Order: sequence, then structure tokens, then C-alpha cells
Amino acid sequence: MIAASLSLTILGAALGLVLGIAGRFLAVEANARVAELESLLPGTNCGQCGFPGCSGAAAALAEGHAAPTCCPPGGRAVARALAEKLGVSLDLSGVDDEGPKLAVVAEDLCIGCCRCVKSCPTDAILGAPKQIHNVLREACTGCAACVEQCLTEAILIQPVPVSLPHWVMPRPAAA
Amino acid sequence: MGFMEKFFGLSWGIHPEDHKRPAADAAVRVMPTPERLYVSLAQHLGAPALPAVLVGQKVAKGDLLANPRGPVSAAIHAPTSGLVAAIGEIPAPHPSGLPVLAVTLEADGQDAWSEALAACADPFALPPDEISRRVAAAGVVGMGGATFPSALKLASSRKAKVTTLIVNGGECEPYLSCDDRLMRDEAGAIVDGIRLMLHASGAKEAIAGIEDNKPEAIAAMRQAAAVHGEVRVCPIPARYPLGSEKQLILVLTGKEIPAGRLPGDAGVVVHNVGTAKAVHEALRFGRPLVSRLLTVNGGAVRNPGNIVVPVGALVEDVLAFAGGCATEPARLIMGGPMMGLSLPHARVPVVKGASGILALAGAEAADHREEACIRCVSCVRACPMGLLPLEMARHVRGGDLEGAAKLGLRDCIACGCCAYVCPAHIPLVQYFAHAKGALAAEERARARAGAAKKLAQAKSERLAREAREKAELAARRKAEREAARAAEAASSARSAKSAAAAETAAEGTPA
Amino acid sequence: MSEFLLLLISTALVNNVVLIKFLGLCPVMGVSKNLDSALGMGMATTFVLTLAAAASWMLEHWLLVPLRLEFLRILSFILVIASVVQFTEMFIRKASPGLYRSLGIYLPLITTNCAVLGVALLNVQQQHSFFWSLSYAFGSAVGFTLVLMIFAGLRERIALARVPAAFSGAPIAFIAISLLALAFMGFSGLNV
Amino acid sequence: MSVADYRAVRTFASPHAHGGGEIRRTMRRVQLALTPATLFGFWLYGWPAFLLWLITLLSVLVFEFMSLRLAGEKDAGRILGDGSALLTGWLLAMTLPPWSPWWVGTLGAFIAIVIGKQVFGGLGQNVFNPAMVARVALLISFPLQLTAWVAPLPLASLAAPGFIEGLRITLGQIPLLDAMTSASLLGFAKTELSRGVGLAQALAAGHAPQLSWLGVRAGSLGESSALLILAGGVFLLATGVIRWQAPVGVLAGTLVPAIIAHAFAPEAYLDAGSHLLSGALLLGAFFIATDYVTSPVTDLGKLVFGLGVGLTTWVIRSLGGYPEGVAFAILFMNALTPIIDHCVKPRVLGRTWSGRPVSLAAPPDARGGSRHGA
Repeated sequence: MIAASLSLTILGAALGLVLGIAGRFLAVEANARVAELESLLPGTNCGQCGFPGCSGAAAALAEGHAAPTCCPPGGRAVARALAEKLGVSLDLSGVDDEGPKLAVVAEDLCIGCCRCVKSCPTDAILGAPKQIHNVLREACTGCAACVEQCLTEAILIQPVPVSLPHWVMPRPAAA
Repeated sequence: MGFMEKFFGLSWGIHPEDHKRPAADAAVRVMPTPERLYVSLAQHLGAPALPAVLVGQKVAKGDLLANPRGPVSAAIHAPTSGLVAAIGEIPAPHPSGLPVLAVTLEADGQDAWSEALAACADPFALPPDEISRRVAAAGVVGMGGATFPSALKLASSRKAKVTTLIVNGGECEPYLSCDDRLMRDEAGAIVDGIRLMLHASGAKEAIAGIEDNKPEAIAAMRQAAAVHGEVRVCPIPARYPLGSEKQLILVLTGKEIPAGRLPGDAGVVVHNVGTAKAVHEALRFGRPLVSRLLTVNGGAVRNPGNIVVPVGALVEDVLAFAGGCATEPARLIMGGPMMGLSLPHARVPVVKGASGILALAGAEAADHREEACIRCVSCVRACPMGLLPLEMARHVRGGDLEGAAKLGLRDCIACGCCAYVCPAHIPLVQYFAHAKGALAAEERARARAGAAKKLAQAKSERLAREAREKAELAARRKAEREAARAAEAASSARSAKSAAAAETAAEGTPA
Repeated sequence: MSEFLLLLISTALVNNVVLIKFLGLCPVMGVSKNLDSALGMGMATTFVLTLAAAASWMLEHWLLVPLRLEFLRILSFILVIASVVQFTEMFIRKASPGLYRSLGIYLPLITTNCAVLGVALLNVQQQHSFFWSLSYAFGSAVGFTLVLMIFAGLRERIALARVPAAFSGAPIAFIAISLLALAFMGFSGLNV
Repeated sequence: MSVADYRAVRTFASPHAHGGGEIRRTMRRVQLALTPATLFGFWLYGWPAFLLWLITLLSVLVFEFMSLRLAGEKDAGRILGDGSALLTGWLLAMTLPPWSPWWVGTLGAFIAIVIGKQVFGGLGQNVFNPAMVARVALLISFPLQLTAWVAPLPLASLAAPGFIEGLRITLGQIPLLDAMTSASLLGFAKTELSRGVGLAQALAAGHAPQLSWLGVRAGSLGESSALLILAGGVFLLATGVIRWQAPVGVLAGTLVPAIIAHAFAPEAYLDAGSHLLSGALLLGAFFIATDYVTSPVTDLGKLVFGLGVGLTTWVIRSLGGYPEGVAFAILFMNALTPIIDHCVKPRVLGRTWSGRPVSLAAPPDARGGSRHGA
């Protein structure tokens, strides 16, 4: 009885010691991952994921509180990159990626209040007080942060119109 | 010849039924200018041209309609004399039927060449750069279908110290015979154009590769080239896709162009025979590229043949000139049946790169009713790039575009051999085209996201800076205010003191 | 040398630890989605299996038998295996973070991989010598890796096949591995 | 007629021409190539063989049709017409003992079509050869029935069963008499060896089945006539349906070790001729190892696959517990096919084997000759 408990105790202690030493030598710092994850996110801090900005989302992803599909503006591409970094398998069926989107100002509704201009994370809205605002196509990410700000509901999120060089051949219909 | 053995050692490619003959043997017809021409501004690889005319302006044939925009672009000229009726969007000759910007010309019926065109009696006296400049000014683009601006190719081959100019007379696409016809009828002009291109590109020799199913063209070209030692005519076996750049270079020179590099890096450059003719026209007569020889063919066409068509003529009008259709066409195609673009309807204009207009009758047009892949690997054997089309299509089908890219999707030249031989009628090229387009869209989205991230950072930095500046300003103001207050206090104290003093003084003074 | 080779073939093919003995099925089903992680898992398991076999042999012959503590065999073997797995996990995490992520939960679960404990116990039961134990464990691990790789290859193909909805996922994987087991039955009775 | 009315009904992708190849034509050709050996089998083993073949084929069609219907396929009839299921059933029947009862054929058809093929998604999606899956599953489940070979009783001979008697044999109403059964050469050699009798002595004893290219011997329905199977294989090679790599690989993989082993220990190992002419080696080499769906895509891969099948066959036949190993070997190599495909890929033009762009300095021949490997 004594021999049994003693030998198991010694065995356990010895193995624990070895593992403790190994753990000291093979330590991996954990903070690097959050930064890596954040670099994959759009960085516009639009807040559609429900976390405080992209860094908040990255922290939640690293801790496993958020799914790789949490970023709506990022679409499938970001979801795939995140899943790869996290090493998890991915169910893309929940992601509705209808292609890139764009904010469009309805000119007859805009009153030129400049609220949207301030809310835009990428400075994509041009406008001066009392003048109709305009969206810069190149800079708009379609994050929809401006939509809630608009008092007259003059901002619509629309898919980016397809042009000839950007046309994508449709997938063959399933047989 | 060493490369012949090498060629027969290879097993890629296909031997499609060529359907060339009745059309190739008919004499060339010239289509009269229709009343209206729709000159697309995106007739070349690269950025669309920038209009240089105004609506209502009168132009002569050969006048500049649009200037090149950016480094890769080409000039566009008026195919006939007349009035600029409109500058606006028209349906593009493209399967999508999406709009493209075009200049609409109302022909005045004179078809008078512009006075400004400068013919050149001895272009060989010109420096090479001047030749490239004139070719650029004439808006010449690759006539084989890729429509890469030719002047750019000439200039860059000079920079890359190209030694061999390969002239592509392969015309391996079935149905098409315009290059064949051109070589038979205008071998002299082509050889002159080749020599001009040699001069401009600095290459030492030119090899004209012509498929051996065109004996008349080979004979005509040999005769025309006989007096010029630097131009060699070299028959190549008829096999699709031998007219493809990399394959043609491999067969003619034995050189393999590394993936992602240009032929110029291997000292080779490839031009089409039609381009040679256009260079000849541009240099000798100063005439810009405003019309082209194209093949009208296909089972539905009543009177197939080769026709000189002004750029901007509607496909509808071209078919009507060719004698109309005997039956309802099952499919309209611009280009050849292997790589050509299907047209949404016939009201699209002819562009510089259109080597043919095909109206296929029902039985001819492949309808890819997809069955299950049985992994027979016919496609692997046919692929001229050594890819695994079945595996790539399987990945695209399963939504794994990255997996397809890893298998070499980006090396695919979309020649269509795989889909042509597939016994299961799988539209392999469509899968690849879809995947390439979707990957490019993802790439654009990534670039966009990167740019947006920079903008967002810039904004947050700006906000931080503004906040800091505001704080600093506030602090300064506060400091100033305090200083002012302190000063005020001091002065007020002083004044109070003085006032008090005055007071005491006053007090002191007897009231 | 030739004996060692024969033992290797016999443990890897004829008495395959997964397909014939039905040990270690959990990682075979879990980490066979792609070839690279299957190879990684196979190598990690090979390392653990061989090391654990050696350690358990020493434990058995130098501690348990002399002290007549055979009733503690399973307990102490698990202890040793768990430490080896912990060590492997730390090592992989440091050396190859990508592999660490792709193995995910299955890496610590090597502890409960019944192939590891099973081989250690079989070694004791069949009274193998030290080197024989090592070879037996190594052969079994090679067999495990082989099946894992083959199965991962099959699953990579099946993942893109048009499997009917009722069979997609785990069902078709089980069907495929059962057919694989059929193929391995051809090796039964191999006289080597 | 005006083209002004023309509207493309959908987006057509290039190419707009097609070479005219059809799946069903390929399947027809394989069936044609099987016909001589099958007819010979009917003649050799009489009515029961024909009835078994018929029942297997009918069962296969029924199971295929039912599976397609269950999978929600509306056009099941058209898919049935591609001939792939028929071919699977045919190949399965070829590998069954000719006097097997009807349920062997039907159960085999169920395993082949439903478990071997349709649960994976149907034609082209399966990873194991369906006919071989069925054959192995039957062999393991019903070893007795699957090794009940009969001595050849050609149709014209007196002892041959008539149609009615044949029907009763197939329906299982007449138990096979020991006198009728006969060992195949491979089975015989295995039993004798396990009894400790050397091969030279065993085969000289006179009751060994005779071997000849013509194939009047005990064996499966369609595997006996080496000559006719070879003729079918040559037909398939000539019409380009199959490539030489897989069959040559299989034959070399079995015969080379057989020759070597026989030279060193003739007592323990059968000679190459016996390996070639007995059992399903030729059938496997030309008709089963060449199955498109379950073999590697590249020519080099096919060669590796064939060699693997051949070698595994020889190992199982010579060293294993089963007298015949072609079916097991094919299943084993089917399982390895994805890995072979992963490792053996053709060289992309402009890239080295490892996928990097070729360098311009080296001449192309220095990089390893022809692009498509062996």
C-alpha cells in the first residue's frame, strides 16, 4: 500500500517536474495571435460584428467567443482567412456574400447634415453643410455605418454595379 | 529539324474538324460602309480609349476618334467619313451583353480618307522608335484576338533585346480562314510588314509558322519571302492550339517560356500575320487600323467567306452582307469556335480583334449538357499546358477555388481542348472562367479592403491628431487665459493698489 | 534485421491496429480531413506510441513487477502516456504552430487514443522483450499512419464528390473505411 | 432568315464545338471487348453460367434505377442508358463461380451498385471499384459459395446440364455435388502447400487442373480464356479506350516476382505461367485495373497503380491466406489512388515538376524530356 502510493507519487512528481521544465523551454507567447487575427480583419471598426472594433473582434476570435464568420463586410474571403489562421473548419453556408457593396446617397432626400460624413470610417463621404453629399466609390467599403446616422434615410447600401472588365462568368448550372 | 521530333514527342492538343475549306477558297469580298458605325472604345487589351471628338463633329476616314489612356491602351480612328452622332453606351460584343462606351458615326457615304495621313516612301530609313510611334498612332493591336497594343510590344521587344520574331500564321481555330486568305492574297504586304517589325523590334530573323493544312498560303509566303533572307517560312503540323503563343514558340524554337514571364524574356516575340499587314499599311500609307478581314462562316450562313469589314459595323449587317442566314442560327460567335465569345444578339459591333463571325447551326454548336465525370483523363491528355482539368473542375465545382488555383488554374490558357474532348460534356472552360473571375474579384476585394484599412487608419490618426491638437489648443488657450487672468489679476491688484492708494490719497485729502 | 522487417509488415498490414484490431478509431475519423494534417497526426502518434511503449516497458519491468504492483498497470501507464503526450503537444506547438492548429483537440486526445495504451498493454501481455516492444509499437504506429494517410486521401476525394445528403459527412466516411478494411482483409493470413 | 431575332438563350462559354465523344460509347466498347470471353464462358460452363450472368445484369439495372430514383433523379432512364451499371454487373458476373446460386449475383449487384457506387454519389464519384467491392464482400461473407468451382462441362458435352436443369442449379435447388466441383489451380496449390506437399509433387500428381491459353479449366465465369481476354484488351488498347500503363504494370508486378521466386524456390512458389493463366490476373489487368474512376489520372500514376496491383496480387497469392488476390489488390490500390494522384502530377508547361517557373538558362531537354512523364 505504502509502496504503491509512494511509487505513484514519485512517478507523478518526476513526470511533472520534467513537463514543468519542458514547459519553461517550449513556451509560446499568446499575444501574437490577436495581432495576427486583427491584421486579417478589415480594420474599419464598423462594429457590425457586435464587438468593440476590429481589435475587440480579434480578441474574441482568439478566445473562441466569436466565429470566423462574424465579420459581415469581410465576406467569405475574410472568413476563410480567419478560419485558416484559427485552424478550424468553416461552414460558409451562413455567410451571405452577395459581392462587394456600396453606399449610395439618394440626392432628393439628402439634406446635407454632415452626420454621415463624420461616421464614415474611411472618409469616403464628401459633403459640406447644406449640400448634397456624395460617396467616393473607391473608398467606400459598404460597411453601412453611415446608414443609421442619416436622419432622412437617404443612404442605401447597394451592390457595386458590374462593369465589363469585372464581369464574372456564371458557374455552370448543376447537371 | 530538331523541334519536329520534339513536337511529335508531345501528345497534347486536338485535331478538330476544321470546316475551313469552302470559305477559305472563296474570293475576298469588301463590305460597303453601312449607314451607322458603332466604334467601341474598348477594342484592345488595357484601359478603354478616351474620346477625342465631340458629338456633332465632322470627321474624315482615318481621323482620330479616341486617344489611348494610360500605358496599355490604343488609339481609335474613324472607319469612315461622317458625323459623330453620339458618344454613349452600346452593348459590347461579349457574352455578358454589358454596355461599353462607343462613338456612333453617321456615314456621309463619301468614305473619304483624311488629308492628314502621311505616307512614307522609305520607312526603313526611319529610326525604330519612330516606327513604333507610328504604329501606335495608327492604333494597331494584335489581330490574332488578344488585341495587345502592337507598338508597345515592338518597343518592349527592343528593350528586351529580342532576337527572333515569330509570325503567327497558325490559325489553328476551326472555321476561320482570314489569316489564310490574307497570306494567299497579300503575302507581299505581310512580308513587308514583317520586315518593318524586324526593324522596329531589333530582332535578327523572322520565322513565319504556318500550319501545313494551308499549302497555298505557304507557297505564297515562301514566294514573297524568297528575296528576303531574314524571313523564313516554316510549315508546322495542323493541330489545335498551335496558334497559342507559348505552344507556337515551343514548336518553332524549342524554348519554353517560364510561367508568369513574357516571351521577350526568352528573346522571342510573336506577332500575327494580320498585325504585319496592319503595320505595313500604317507605315507605307499612313493608314490607321479601321477595317479588318474576317471570316463569316458556320452552318447557318448561306454564303460563307472572307470579308473586309469596317470596324464598328454591326454583326447583323455583316451577316446580311454575307448573304444572310439559311437557318435560324443556334449560336452567334465572335472569333473561333474554340475560344470565341458567344454574342448575346446580333446588334453588337465588329471590333479590331474579331477574326471571325460564326453563325452555327443547331447540330454544330456544342451544348454542354453536363454528365458525371468518369475520370477518363481525355482532358489531361489534350491539355496543352499539362494541367489536370478534371481535378481543377472538381475543386471549382466543390467551391474550393483556392484548391483549383493550387492545381494551376492560373496557367490555364482557356484553349478549350479539355471541354472539346470531354465525353461527359462538362463545360470545363466555363468552370475555369468562373473560377478565374471569382478569384480576381476576391483579389480586388482584398485590395479594396487593404485600401480601406489604410483609409480607416488615416482617419483614426487624423481624429487622434485633431483631438491632440484640440487638447493642445485648449491647453494653450487655458494657459493664455490663465496668464491673462493672472496678468489681469496682477494689474487689477496693481490698479486696486493704486486705486487704494488713490483712495487713501483721496481719503487722505480732506474732503 | 529481417525479423524486424517482418514484424513491421505483420503489425502494419496484417494485424493493422486500426482496421483489424479496431484501436485508435477516434483520431482516424477526426484528423483525416486532409493529407497534411493526417501525416502530422501520424507522426505525432508514432512518436508517442514508440516512446510510451519504451517507457511502459521500463515501468513494467523495473517498477511494477519488482514491487508486485501489477494492479497499478493501467493507472501508471496512463500517467506516462499523458506526460509523453503533453510533452509532444508543447513541442509541436513550439515547432510547428500550423500543424498544432490543424490537429486541434485531437493532439491532447492522443492520451486517450486506445491504440497507445492498447499496444503498451499488448506488449506486456505478449511478454515482448524491450526491443521487440519497441518494434511492435513502431510497426503498429506505421500501420496507424498508413491507414490515416490512405483514409485522408480518400476523404479528400469524397469531400468533393456528389454524395447524397443522407450519406454525406460521417456516414460516407464510415462506409469508405469499412471498404478499406475489406481491402486490408486480403492480407489476413499473410505468412511472413 | 434574319438574324435580328437571334437572342442567346443563356451565357454560352467557349468552346462552341465538341469532339463528339460520349460516355456510353466508351462503355459499349468495353462491353464489346468482354463479349468473346463471356460467350466462351457460357459455352464452357453451360446454362447456369448464362442464367447467373443474366440475373446479375438484371439486378444491377434494377438497383441502379431504384437508387437513382431514391436520389431524386428525374431522368433515371437516361442515366441508366450510359451503360456504366451494366458494365459493373457484367464485370462482377465475370468474376463469380459460374454455377453460383442466383442470390449471389443479386446480393453482389446490391453491394456493387448501392454500397460501392451510389452512396458515394453515383457514376464517377466512387473511390473503390464497385465490382471488386462486391466480389470481396461476397468472398468474405460466403467463402463456400464463392470457391465452389465446377469442372468445365461444355454445352455440347453429354453431362452438361440442360436449360431446365441449369435453371434449377441457379435457383439453388440442386446442391453442387463434390464430383462436379473442382479446385482452381491457385486454390489447389494453396491447399497442397498448406498440407506440406511441395508444388512439384502436387502438380505432378496428375489431378491438377490443366492450364492452357484456351482456358478449358475450372475458374470464374469469365476469367478462364486468357486468349479471348487478351484479344478484348488489345481491342481496347487499339481503340484508345485504355492505355497500356495499367495492364503492363499489373502483369509485370505479378510476373516479375513470380519468375524470381520460382527460380529460387520452385517447391514453394508457382511459376509465372500459372500466375498468368490461372485466376483473374488478365481480366483484372485489362478490364478492372483500367477502370477510369478508381485509378490515377496520370500515365505514370497508372503504371505505379498497376505495379502495385500486380505486386499485391502476387504477395497475397504466394504468401497470404487467400488463393486469389486480384480483387483485394485492386481495392487496396484503389485506396492508394488519391495519394498516388497527390504525388504524381504532370508537369505544367513553363514550370518545373515542383511547380516553380522554369529557368530560361537551361535547355528544355535538360529538365526531363517529355512533359507527360512516362
